Amino acid sequence: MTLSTYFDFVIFPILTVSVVLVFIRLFKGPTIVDRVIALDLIITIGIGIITVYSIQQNQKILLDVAIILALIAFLGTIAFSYYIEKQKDD
Amino acid sequence: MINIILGTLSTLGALFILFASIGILRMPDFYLRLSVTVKASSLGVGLLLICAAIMFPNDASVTTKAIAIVFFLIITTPIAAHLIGRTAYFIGTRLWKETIIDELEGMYNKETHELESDPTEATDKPVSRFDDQIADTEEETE
Amino acid sequence: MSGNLILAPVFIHLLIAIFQLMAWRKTVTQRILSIGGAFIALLSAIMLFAHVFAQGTLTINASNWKAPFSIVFVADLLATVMVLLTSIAGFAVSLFSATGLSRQRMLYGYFPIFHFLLMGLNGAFLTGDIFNLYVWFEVIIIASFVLMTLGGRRNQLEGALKYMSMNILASMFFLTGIGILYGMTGSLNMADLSIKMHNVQNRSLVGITSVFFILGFGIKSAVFPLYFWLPSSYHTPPSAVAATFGGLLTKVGIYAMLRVNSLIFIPDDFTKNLLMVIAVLTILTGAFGSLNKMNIRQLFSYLIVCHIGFMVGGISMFTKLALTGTIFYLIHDIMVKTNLFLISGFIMQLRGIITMEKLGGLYKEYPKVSLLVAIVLFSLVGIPPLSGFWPKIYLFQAAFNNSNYFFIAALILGSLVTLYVVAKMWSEIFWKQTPDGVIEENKFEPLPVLRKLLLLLPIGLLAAASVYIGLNAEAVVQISERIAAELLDTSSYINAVFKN
Amino acid sequence: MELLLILVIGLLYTGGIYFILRRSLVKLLLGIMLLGSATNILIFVLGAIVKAKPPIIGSAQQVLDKTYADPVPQALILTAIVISFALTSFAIVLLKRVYALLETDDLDNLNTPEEEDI
Amino acid sequence: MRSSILQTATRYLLPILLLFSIFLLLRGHYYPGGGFVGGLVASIAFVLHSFANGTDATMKLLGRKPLSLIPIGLAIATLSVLMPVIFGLPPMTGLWLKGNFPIVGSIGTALTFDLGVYLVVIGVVLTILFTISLTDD
Amino acid sequence: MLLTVLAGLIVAIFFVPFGKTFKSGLSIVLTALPIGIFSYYLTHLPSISLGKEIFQSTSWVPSLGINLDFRLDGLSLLFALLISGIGIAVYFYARTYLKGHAYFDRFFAYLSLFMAAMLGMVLADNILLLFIFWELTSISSFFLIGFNNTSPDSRKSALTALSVTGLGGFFLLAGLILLGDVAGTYNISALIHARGLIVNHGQYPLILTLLFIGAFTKSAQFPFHFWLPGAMKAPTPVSAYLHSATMVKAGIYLLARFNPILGGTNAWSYTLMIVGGFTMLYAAIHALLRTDLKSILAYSTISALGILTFLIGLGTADAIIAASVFILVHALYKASLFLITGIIDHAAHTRDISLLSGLRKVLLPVAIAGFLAACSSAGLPFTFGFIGKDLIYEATLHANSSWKLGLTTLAVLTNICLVAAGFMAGIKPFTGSLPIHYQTIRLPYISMWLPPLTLAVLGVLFGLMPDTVGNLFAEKAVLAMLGTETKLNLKIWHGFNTVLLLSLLTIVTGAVLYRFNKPIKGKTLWLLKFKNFSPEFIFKKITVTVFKFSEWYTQKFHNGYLRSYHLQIILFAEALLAYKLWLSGPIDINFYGLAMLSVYEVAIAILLIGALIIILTTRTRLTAVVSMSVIGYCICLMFVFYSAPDLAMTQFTIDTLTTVLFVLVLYKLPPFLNLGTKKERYRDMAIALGFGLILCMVALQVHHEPIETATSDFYGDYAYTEAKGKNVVNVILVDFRGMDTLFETVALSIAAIGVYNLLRLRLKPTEKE
Amino acid sequence: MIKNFLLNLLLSFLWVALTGSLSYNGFLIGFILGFFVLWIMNRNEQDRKYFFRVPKVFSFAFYFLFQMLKANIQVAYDVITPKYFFRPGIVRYPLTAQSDFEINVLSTLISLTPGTLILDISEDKKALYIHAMYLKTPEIFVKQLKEGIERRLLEILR
Ligand code: NA
Ligand code: NA
Repeated sequence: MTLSTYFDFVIFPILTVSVVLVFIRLFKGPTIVDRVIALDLIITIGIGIITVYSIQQNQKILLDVAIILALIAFLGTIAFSYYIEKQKDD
Repeated sequence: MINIILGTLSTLGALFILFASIGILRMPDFYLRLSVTVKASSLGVGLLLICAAIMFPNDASVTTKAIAIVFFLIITTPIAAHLIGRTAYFIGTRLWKETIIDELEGMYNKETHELESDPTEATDKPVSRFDDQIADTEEETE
Repeated sequence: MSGNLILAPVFIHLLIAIFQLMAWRKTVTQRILSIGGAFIALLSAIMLFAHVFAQGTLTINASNWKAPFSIVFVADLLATVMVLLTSIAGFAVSLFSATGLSRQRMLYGYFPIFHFLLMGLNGAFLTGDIFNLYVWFEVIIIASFVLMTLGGRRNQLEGALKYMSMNILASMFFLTGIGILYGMTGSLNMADLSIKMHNVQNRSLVGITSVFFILGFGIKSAVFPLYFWLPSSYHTPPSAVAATFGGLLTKVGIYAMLRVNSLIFIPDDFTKNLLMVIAVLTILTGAFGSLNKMNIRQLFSYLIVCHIGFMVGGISMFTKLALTGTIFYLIHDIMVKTNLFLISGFIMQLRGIITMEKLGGLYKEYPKVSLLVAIVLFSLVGIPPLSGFWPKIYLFQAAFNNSNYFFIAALILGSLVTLYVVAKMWSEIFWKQTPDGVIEENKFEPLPVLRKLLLLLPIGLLAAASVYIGLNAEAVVQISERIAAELLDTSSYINAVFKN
Repeated sequence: MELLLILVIGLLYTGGIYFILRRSLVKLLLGIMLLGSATNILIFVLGAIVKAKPPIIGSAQQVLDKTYADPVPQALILTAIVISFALTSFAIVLLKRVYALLETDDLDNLNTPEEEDI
Repeated sequence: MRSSILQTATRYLLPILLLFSIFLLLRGHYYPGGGFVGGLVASIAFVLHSFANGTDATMKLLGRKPLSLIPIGLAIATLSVLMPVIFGLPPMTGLWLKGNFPIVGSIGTALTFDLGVYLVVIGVVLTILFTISLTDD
Repeated sequence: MLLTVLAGLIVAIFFVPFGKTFKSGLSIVLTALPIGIFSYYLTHLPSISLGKEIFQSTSWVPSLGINLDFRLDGLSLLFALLISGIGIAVYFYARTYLKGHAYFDRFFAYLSLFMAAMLGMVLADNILLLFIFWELTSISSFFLIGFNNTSPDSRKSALTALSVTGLGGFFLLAGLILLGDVAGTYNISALIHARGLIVNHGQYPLILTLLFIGAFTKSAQFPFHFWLPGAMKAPTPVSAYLHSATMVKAGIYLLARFNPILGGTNAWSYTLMIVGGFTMLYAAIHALLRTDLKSILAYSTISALGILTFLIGLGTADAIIAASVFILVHALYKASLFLITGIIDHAAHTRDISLLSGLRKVLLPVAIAGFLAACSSAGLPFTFGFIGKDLIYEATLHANSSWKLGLTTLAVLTNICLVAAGFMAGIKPFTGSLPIHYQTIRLPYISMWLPPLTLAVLGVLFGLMPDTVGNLFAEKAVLAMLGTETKLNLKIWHGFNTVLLLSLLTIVTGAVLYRFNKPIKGKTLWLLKFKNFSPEFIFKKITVTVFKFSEWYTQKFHNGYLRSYHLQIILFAEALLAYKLWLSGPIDINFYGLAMLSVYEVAIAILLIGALIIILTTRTRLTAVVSMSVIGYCICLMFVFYSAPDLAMTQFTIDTLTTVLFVLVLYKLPPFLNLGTKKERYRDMAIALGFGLILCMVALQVHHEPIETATSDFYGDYAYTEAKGKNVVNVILVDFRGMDTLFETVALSIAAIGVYNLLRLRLKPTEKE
Repeated sequence: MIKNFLLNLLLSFLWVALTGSLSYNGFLIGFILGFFVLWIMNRNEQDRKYFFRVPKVFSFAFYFLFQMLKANIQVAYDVITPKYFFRPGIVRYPLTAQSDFEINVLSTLISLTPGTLILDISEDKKALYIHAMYLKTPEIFVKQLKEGIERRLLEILR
């Protein structure tokens, strides 16, 4: 079987499952920080998905998006922690 | 041949990501979830990127992009983890009941968020982290 | 190279605004720039109008690609007239705000945003591309949000919030409509669309699309079940701003309705009836709303709604007579409504209040001002031979021809209520003596003479305009009829766009 | 696939509308944002969607061959996204101010009579 | 929220992000990127800096009010739109220098226009965010 | 003619800058205006009376068929002379009456404006032109009624008068336009020729109704009469001029003018006879029950107008002759009576006839004038009034209608009352003994008592030479009204006949009635019992209800609740779209066109929907924000899958920034509230779902349409070859559709400045604007 | 000074990497841009020399990767097996490293190795607070780190 089909039937399902798992955490919480890291992880997995997708589709251009994700995603987390601490003050 | 390498590498990467997600779901407390997710995921993604680099062998840009992504992930993820972890601790997110030691307890200066290095200097009372999560309770207001 | 003349009214304002932004917090510079620039823009608008009136529709393909593929700007008679009116009103308002507006507001960039707004209006009138029209609408509404909140007083913010959320809804409908149009025809150029829409097999889908546009533009032009944002907000901002809004913003909606209905969706019976019902209800709503209002700006707001009804009614009939009436009314309305809010501003300057109970005695103290105001008020009512009278004749005629008796009744009612409230206003604000203790209440020193004159100049300018429109109605009638003809037979527009 | 997307769009619209019918300022804001995204995706779907063929002319070609994704909706959406960012940011701050002035999240309390102003 | 780790990291993240933003800006005409994304990334760089070292420090770093970037950006964009008018062409017509350049491809009004957009976006985003974080009421 | 019309306007405008200068004795110059006009028309009298007609036309708004067409025929001449002639008297009178008044200049400005308008109206040969002047008379009357602007009830009655006449005006306009529409011309002369067409047209009844409403409101016919007594708040000269002699006759003029166009049908004559007949009696009786001089005169005026309407309705040659003469008669005596009242008011500071008596001792010339006017109004022999009354009785007796007797009795009764009323107004104040406190009264300037005296004397003189008068003034007026040549021969003496008997009966009974009808306040009070049936009261009631309703209506819709606005908008949208979809029938989906569905897409969709659910259900803002970003990232991934890297990048960065933005202000934002009942929530959810569903269906329909790629193909072809860019999206953004981008950046900038202002600008409370 | 120069070189390499165009003028542009970027943000610390450390860098890299892989597998195993083997805790770790740069790299690496996570660093930068998953006693844990990563790292950096 070709690599593409392998990706379709093995890799992507695995990644999908993991996304869903993380999403459950996002849903459950319980604390807001849990949700934040869940979000962070979702983005990271997103990077993975994009990578695999660009390999499968032979579209290296899509990697550019992955770069931006990798470079910027953590700003969200920082922002949230900033907020949560500030909120603790007031 | 190359396909096999790609297959294995990608499978490994995907699995590591999967472990990370199982981890974030299963781990008993926030800090454990955090530390699991950070590396497993970045390792997994790293492996996948290596696949990419191999996939486009005669294209320098892809390789460099892959390297760049990994590099960025390696720089940024720990920082994010550190900040959110410290915040979590600060707002009093509970540790797992079987946690054996917490040397950070009481080291924070409540007003200035300043963190002492020497236990003897820690004048402050422990940050009450056992009153339920402030961050959320404030949110829960109806 | 006369093509580039089309974009002059847009870019002049853009450049003014940029310079003013560079001269941030230098209010004197900004005022000079504003007045001077507005004047230049007015000149360019006049030139453009003269050119188009003489030699017919002008077009220019921005970025120089052939017709349907680049954003084309089309200066047909309707567009140019709108631009001309905008420029006149804009010039008047810029004069008024240069003297009438608080320095604080100027310090925080009132002028650049005001000119961005004018730019947006001109752009909206001139563009021949539906998505570009959307962009212009966004420029307009964002600018208006900012102007409306400028100063951040309580009810300003409250008004702005309502204004904003409903206008965003309008944009949503509009954008969705555009998306559907593109999905159907793969085109965004209005002239191109008017050709391609004929080939669309699924007519019902065309009808559905038209609904989105009706909704979008309906909210913009504050028609019956969609008008709420207007009376919730128009009384809150400073008069100079309110003047721009009251005079021009809702008219953009009307303009867009005219444009889209004439080019893209030729109104079918459903649309016509729908619009007619909307028009009648709008008139009633506006009339009822204005009856009890004591705050003159709220009163004006409802009058705007009421008179929008007149125009929508005209559109709904979509005959030459009706459209002529609508266009004429549009022209008249822009001049008068702008002026009304300027007047309210002037009263504000004199007395510091604009609620009728607390006002009075102006007839005694300012006879000449009273006369000026009287002229404006009566042209609003349509007392012959002032400007408001003529379009009504056309609307009546059209309504009789289509035997829309409800619309006639609504017209009469609307006019009567307008007459009544205006007369009431007159007797309350001008005839009545100032109620005791009010002058003491507001601590506003009497205006220095020069300042008063500068404030009155724009009012006089606009009043003169509406008197001229009234006395030389023939000219305006000719223009309106030509526009109506062009709206009914779009071939000249399309040919101009495709240069054949 | 389009069907799935259309379903998503419908749900986004639903959520947005539901939120703008609430009485809470923040919900109003979220509702507006949801509606914005819904509209963007709608436009995206209405121009045909193509997988993994970004409208970028390959290093070899001179022209974009027809199998590639339609670039026009992308450009439109890009514009729309940026504009709605402008709107959102302004809206957020407006909300902040309103809340600071009125100390209420209840949209039903937004009716200060003219006289009480300032 | 002061974290020395974050501060140190920012020292090398800031230049990387800025460089990356310029990269996006310049290649926009050939590959994904362009004025908008470039500008957004650049402003994110400064936002990050402000998170680490406080907004005042970032303002110091910038040396000027972000608001003042807006007219400059607008001016550049507008000029590159109006440039063709001088040559009797309609506005927004693309004018190009002869020859090809690395990364950028060819240099022309489209590029300067994108540069204008880039600056405007930076100015806008930073004005919004910094004004918020500097005012507390 | 145009000049004579413009003269008034010019003078009026002339007052704006130079008003002050006329406050002095210079004001005598003003009288030149009416005198000039009067003499101008006098010169035309001979030629016109010989049947000549003068036309004058100046083009104004040809496209609308509105031109400054003027036509001087018998009718317009009669009115023109009345207007200018009585104008002279009033000008003279008012100069003294208002000496030293603060608004002296404004008064004369309004007066001149009115005169001009009135002249224009009677001379107009174009119905829309006529309407224009008609409205101007209403306006100037508004200003004149409210002339004592500081008194609340004079303001109030000015408002009432304007509302009523304004209402009529708009109906009239509608009617005239419809008429013009039907006949294809606005020119009166042309309309007369189109009579047949018009009268038989389906719209005729509508036209008639609209015109009648206009005429009745203006001429104070029942039930619109009540504004006229209120209008007596105006200075006396105004009452004399507008509200008895001229303006109120505008309606009559209209009817007279249109008699040859619309008249002669049953609808026409019955309506007019019924309305006029009722009005004349009703008002006459009312006149008797008043004690205030002015209201007596007001009601007798209404009654007189009723008579005129009645006569025009009657429509026989006699009737028309009677009408044309009576117009003149009434103008003369009523004007002078009003002016006299003014003098009395000035002198005795009251108008209550129960208090006034014996003034002849101090105001002899006035008394004479009053006596003569009263006689004329009573129709004593050798007065012009006598002729008038005779003609009326002639008309009723020889009416070719079955119930002529009834009509005659009606006329007689009315006249009896009017006789009494005339005596009360003209004689009562002067007879009897002079109370002490009136001893000191001195005779006013001649300029005040001469005008009434002159008018009264004319009233007698005309009576002595009725034939000449008739031929000069009335005959051609009759021609104009009737459309057919009719010979008048007015004689003082017809010999003994029923008419004479009736006249004598009228006079005697009237005298007796006057004798025993003691003017007591009590009667006015007694009248109040019936006020709940008076049209005035009903009108007030209606007004109040309308106001209440409008208040309720406005509150109902515009209730201040943003969500209810949204609700109404959305419901409206759903209604329209649902209806359209229902029309368009079932939707078919072409599954072939669909892209392959793969697992990651499903994953993203699930993720997105899940996040949406979280947002909708969560109680915490922060969770909502987190989920919002999840949605954002999902959309970003979709863009990646569906080959839109540029979009993906922008979406992602903007999403991150939005999150940051939220985070920066979120703790300054309110926490989530769950206000509103469960019921509301379910309802809204239903509505929202409906909307989502509708949009899905629309999307499906559109998706089913074939795709047009002309535009994108063009861009694809020229992006590199011409625009030197390979990223087509970007090329579109910076070249093909660069204008969008430019102005979108402007939008961004505006938003930024707005944010800056919102957070920084704090106005001082003292800031006005 | 020299450090700026190196950072600048790094940037220009990064540029080449990003653009993927290994060419002179590509490098040149990168260098100029990098210089520009650095010039935007004026920072001054004293610089160090660092030429003879390349081999150590490589050995360290391999050591680290090995550690990482090992720990990852350990964690993964623990995650998927129902029972938890770990004994977590937060440990205070006194720093030998001084400069911000050292501390930063160190903390990054510690965070990257599974089972350990930097929670915070004390105000005076004398101590890290580390959350560890597999803790026999704090002392042992600290010792391992000191012997392991920190020593090797400092060898490179100093
Ligand atoms: Na782009
Ligand atoms: Na781009």
